[in-house]
Amino acid sequence: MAVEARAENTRRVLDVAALPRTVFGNQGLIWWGTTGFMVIEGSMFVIAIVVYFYLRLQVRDWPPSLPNPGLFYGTANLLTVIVSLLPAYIAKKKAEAFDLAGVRLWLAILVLFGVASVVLRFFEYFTLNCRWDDNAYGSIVWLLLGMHTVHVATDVVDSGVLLALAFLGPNTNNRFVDYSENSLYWYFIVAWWIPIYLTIYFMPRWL
Amino acid sequence: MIFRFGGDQSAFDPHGPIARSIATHGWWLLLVCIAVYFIVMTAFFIALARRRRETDDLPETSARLTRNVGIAVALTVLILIGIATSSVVAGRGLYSPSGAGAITVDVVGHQWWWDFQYHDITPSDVFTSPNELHIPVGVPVVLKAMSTDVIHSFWVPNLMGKRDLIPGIVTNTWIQADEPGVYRGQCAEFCGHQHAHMALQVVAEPMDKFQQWVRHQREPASEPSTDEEKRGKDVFMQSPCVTCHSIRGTDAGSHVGPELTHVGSRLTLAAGTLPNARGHLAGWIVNSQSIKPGNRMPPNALAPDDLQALLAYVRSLQ
Amino acid sequence: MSRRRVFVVAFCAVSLVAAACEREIRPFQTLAVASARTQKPVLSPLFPGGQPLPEPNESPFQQNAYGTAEGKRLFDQFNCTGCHSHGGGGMGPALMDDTWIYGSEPANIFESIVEGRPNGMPAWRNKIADQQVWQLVAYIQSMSGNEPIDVLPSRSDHMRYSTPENARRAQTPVQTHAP
Amino acid sequence: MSDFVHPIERRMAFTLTSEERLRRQLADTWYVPRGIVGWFSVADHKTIGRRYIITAFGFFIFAGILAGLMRIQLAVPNNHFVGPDLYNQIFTVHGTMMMFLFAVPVMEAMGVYLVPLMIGTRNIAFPRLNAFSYYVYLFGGVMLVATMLLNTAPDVGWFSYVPLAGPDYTPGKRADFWAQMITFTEVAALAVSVELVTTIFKTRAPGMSLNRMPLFVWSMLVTAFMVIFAMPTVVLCSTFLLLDRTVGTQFYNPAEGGDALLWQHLFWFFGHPEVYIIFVPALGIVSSIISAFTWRPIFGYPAMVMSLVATGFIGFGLWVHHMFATGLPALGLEYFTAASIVIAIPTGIQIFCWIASLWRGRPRFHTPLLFVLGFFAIFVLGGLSGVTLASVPFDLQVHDSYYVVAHFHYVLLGGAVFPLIGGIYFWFPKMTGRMMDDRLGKVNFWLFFIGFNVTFFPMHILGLEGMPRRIYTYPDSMGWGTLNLVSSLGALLLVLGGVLFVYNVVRSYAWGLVASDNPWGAETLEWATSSPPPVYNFLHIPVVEGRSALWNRSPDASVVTGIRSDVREVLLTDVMDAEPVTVTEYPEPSIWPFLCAVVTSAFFVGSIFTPWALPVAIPPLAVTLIGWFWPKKRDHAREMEEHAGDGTVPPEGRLRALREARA
Repeated sequence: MAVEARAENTRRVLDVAALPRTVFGNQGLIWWGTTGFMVIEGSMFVIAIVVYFYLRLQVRDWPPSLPNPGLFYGTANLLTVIVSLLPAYIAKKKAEAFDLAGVRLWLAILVLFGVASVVLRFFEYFTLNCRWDDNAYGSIVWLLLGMHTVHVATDVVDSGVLLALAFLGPNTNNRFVDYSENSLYWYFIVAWWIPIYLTIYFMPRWL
Repeated sequence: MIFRFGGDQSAFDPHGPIARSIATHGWWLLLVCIAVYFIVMTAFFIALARRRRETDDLPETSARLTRNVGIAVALTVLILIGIATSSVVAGRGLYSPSGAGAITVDVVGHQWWWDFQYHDITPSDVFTSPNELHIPVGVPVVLKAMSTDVIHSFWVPNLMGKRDLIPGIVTNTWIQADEPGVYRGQCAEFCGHQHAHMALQVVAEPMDKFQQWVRHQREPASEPSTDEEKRGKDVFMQSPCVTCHSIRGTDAGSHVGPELTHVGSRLTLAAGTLPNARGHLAGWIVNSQSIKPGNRMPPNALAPDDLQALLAYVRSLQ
Repeated sequence: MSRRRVFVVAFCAVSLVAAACEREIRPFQTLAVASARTQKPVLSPLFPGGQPLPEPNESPFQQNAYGTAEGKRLFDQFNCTGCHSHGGGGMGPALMDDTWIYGSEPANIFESIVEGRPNGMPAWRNKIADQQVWQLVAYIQSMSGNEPIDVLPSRSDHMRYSTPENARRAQTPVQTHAP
Repeated sequence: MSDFVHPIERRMAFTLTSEERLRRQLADTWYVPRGIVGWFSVADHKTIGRRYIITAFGFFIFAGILAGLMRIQLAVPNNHFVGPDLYNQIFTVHGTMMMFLFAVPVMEAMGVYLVPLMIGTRNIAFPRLNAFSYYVYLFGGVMLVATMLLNTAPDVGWFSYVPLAGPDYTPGKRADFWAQMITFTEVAALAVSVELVTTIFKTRAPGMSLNRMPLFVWSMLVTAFMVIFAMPTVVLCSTFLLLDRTVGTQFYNPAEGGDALLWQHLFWFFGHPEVYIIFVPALGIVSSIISAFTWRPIFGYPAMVMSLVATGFIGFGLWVHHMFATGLPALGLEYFTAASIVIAIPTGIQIFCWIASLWRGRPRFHTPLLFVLGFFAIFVLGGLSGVTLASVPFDLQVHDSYYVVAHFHYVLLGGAVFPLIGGIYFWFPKMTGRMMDDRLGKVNFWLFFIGFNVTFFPMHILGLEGMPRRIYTYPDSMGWGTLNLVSSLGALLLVLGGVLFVYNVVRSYAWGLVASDNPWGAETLEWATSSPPPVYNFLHIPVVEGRSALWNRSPDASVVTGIRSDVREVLLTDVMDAEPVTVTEYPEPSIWPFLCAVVTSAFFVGSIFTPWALPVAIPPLAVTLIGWFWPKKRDHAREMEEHAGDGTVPPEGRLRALREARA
């Protein structure tokens, strides 16, 4: 219209219409939320492990008057989750390539690994050879394992829901960001299992 | 004057080497801080009240301000370094006595009373003195701090700072009084219902009097002399008293509550709650819960004559 | 309808308050006045006849966390553990199981403590104040889980001797006959 | 980024009709839902922030009443007003509520309300999480109030030392409620911190690079990071406590390898940063007010920012100065003395910079500035008494005495609450569109200022006279009676001040003078929009040209276009320079976060009574979470036509399009 054409009614603008609506990694918000909670939970793990060593300093022999935890299920679990990094990685790549079929396939495989890990974890509790109320050692060991179990279980459920979404749709662009960040959280869980595994199963043998 | 820092528990009324070095250091701290406070406040009020000039927004003004702030920060740092150093200096010798301790006493915290256990090589000479710590004047006394239930904190402001009594942990500290006297202390870590009524007396005496006291404490309880006292002893032995309290030299040997072997000679009752007088003792025995609600001693409704007899006996335990 | 809802809400609130009060009150001197009954210093070893059974509702310590905890402390300090261990039993009968020889009512337990029982249980008359007896009664009931879950004690700051009271399965008392 | 697209700078015509159309469209896109369900679905940072602030002040009043009861009890020796059992509950709930349910939440609430406005965005990041955190916080606080009324309130002090707080010495459920209250408030605080960090890092208006961020936003950023690193510790140690009390774990049992000091280490590793978590946002408020009432930017911006960050770091290095009396090795103690003294330096720098700002500026003495000046007079004294406490020998005498009580009321009330009240007077026009009464405000200030000093200054002397804290009464012979009476009378003035404040708020809200957009002529972006701000905050997202967004704004300043107004689109910029990176979409209001909070709270309370609460809670929790994150069908349809519009690739054949883009 004529009115709009008049120069004095125009002003400088910064037009962002052309910016991409879908970005992966730390350019988007999901990454920041996920990372924020990974930092929080990470510092909880750090403190819990520090407490483990603090309690170890309180007594002469370790574990105090209890047998060492059995290695089998913990190690099996370690191997499982390490292998599961592969499907997680591929699922992430497929998501970033908007490859729905690939996401469905590898997310499903990831969920399977996750379930396997939870099942192995269930047996781990029986091979700890201690009760949470035996002594402080038992308490902190059960706490470490319990905290990590909660994380594994949560992310397995989470991945399961995402898998359902991948099949039910709608698979908007931003849904693929969720698929990709889901793998990021799984990396975090796997990465933390290594120090916790070493603490729970080898500190009693080494300290 | 409101700033007298008076009272029995003033940290600025020291009677021992530790408290004295802390008090000196403390005065310096306070003076420095008050000085700093007034300097900062002066600058602050000048900044508010000064007449505004046209030159205020010139860059050189900002430059001058930057310089002044820099100087202020530098001074702050210097003062803080001074404080840190003086604190470390004052802190020396706080933790262990210069010489060897004359004696060692276990300080045991209970809800809500103190037990001071005097050790000796001959087991029969070991004795305890509830709520009353006797020390010889002018010599350091080593204290082993421990607790049987919750965390308490041993604090006699005239003589020394705090030391927590923590269950499962035994720490050593020391105490010393320079002149004879009775110094009041109080539990300084919240320990439950009667934290407010958990006081103690430190009785500092010349060495010979102290030795005399120790010898007396080691003796078993005196036998009741009068009939009333004898009856009182029977009352004690056949009432709930005997289930918790011990009197050395009698059948009463339970250590649930404070030992009563020489209770008659003590200054206070119930951890500094009451002066040690017959009337207070009666009230305490009959219904201690009205005096110190929540303490561990149950009410004991005794027949009047039994109570009188019991009082006579307990008072006789000098 | 709405009035009904109001009523329900009010009822819940009241019961909540009641439960909380019963559990949390610290009845320091409730028994101070009434504590004379079993406590007469008896100067001759002869007892004049039996005592009337105290009413269980006299005790402010049933379903009361404070009383139960005090009872637990006294159970140690009065060396009940010497015979009953920590409820597992030894010279004396077990207290964490479901068998009760002399009755499981608070009044029965009170009497067992005050009057003593054959085969070794001493009479604590005049040795333990009523207030403390009632606290012991409350704890003894909790040993077999016969107190509300939120009143049962948890672990003590001692060496662990058995599963804490609040982790035990509640036993329904069974009255057996005196041996 | 390889496929990084730059925004286009050009000129564009605006007419009143187009502006009006935009305004209407934004208004119904960013609508705040109505009705009861709507009330619980709101996800707007202003509404939630306002509720947060009001709730926090509610708890402030409740805890203040408890403080009044304490002052009545202590006014005279051997008082029988309340017994030890009730008194212990009162001072525990007072401390707990002030620290966990008032101070920290109210500061984060100010952030929730102000940060998005100050950095020029439409809402806080993760708005649903924001709503969730509010309800969790609310329920946690209500739970603590309920325990107080049910005689089940914690009675072990606000730092609940074990073993006193352990299963053996606090029977019943009192300490369990304390431990769970911690979990409630920390979950809320952690969620808000993640939102704030993300909001500040990713959604700043174009041009607001980090070195142009307002100091208040800096202080909220530092606070959020401190929360993220400090609070996990207290969540963990209060969980240990709860487990010890309920399922018989042995963390704090020395007889079974546990340790009583473990609690103190963990608690104070959180507890000392906690003080700065409360105090750092107040510094931001002080800076905002000073710059607004001197009409000058704060002197030494870089130094101020550095000091804030330094405080955030050093704050984690001095927790042991709460444990000097425990008999830890002397060498370690001296290190912590040094650390505790070092933290005085950044604080000093800020004080001096503020004084310089006041010196250079032209102060206008309205109520907000008065409260800031009061902050100076009180906080400097509190800081100095803090320096004395850092010295081990002196601390051994005054630790856990009324000297400490005086100290932390000087730093927390003086250092945080005075600026906060000033901040309320300052931002009230922005939040409500009406000015607060300045004359009443001045009376209010003097009542607070005099009342505060009369109440708390004598406590220094009482402490030096050996009065320990947390005693429910004291014998006449100690000679503490006079000063305690004085202190209690001062508390009366504080109460009057509080009543006057509430009256002023209510009265001004109803009949106060209508406020313009920028009544104080302040510098930050929140004053660029109307008072109160529209639900969408800004009609056009502004482009920031300087550190003082409004004062350095050129007449022909640029604004952002190309953000859709028919869906909740928000511009994301990059962390350092706030260059536009992408446009993302915020979720609609939803009832699910509220339901999720209800389930979570039920679980927290239930777990106090039985561990079975966990398995019982998982299914409903999962349901609410899935409901929370479940996408809406219309997203897909919208995206189809959206991509028909703009230049980005359509949903199908993405791979092909991407390959072409790469080639």
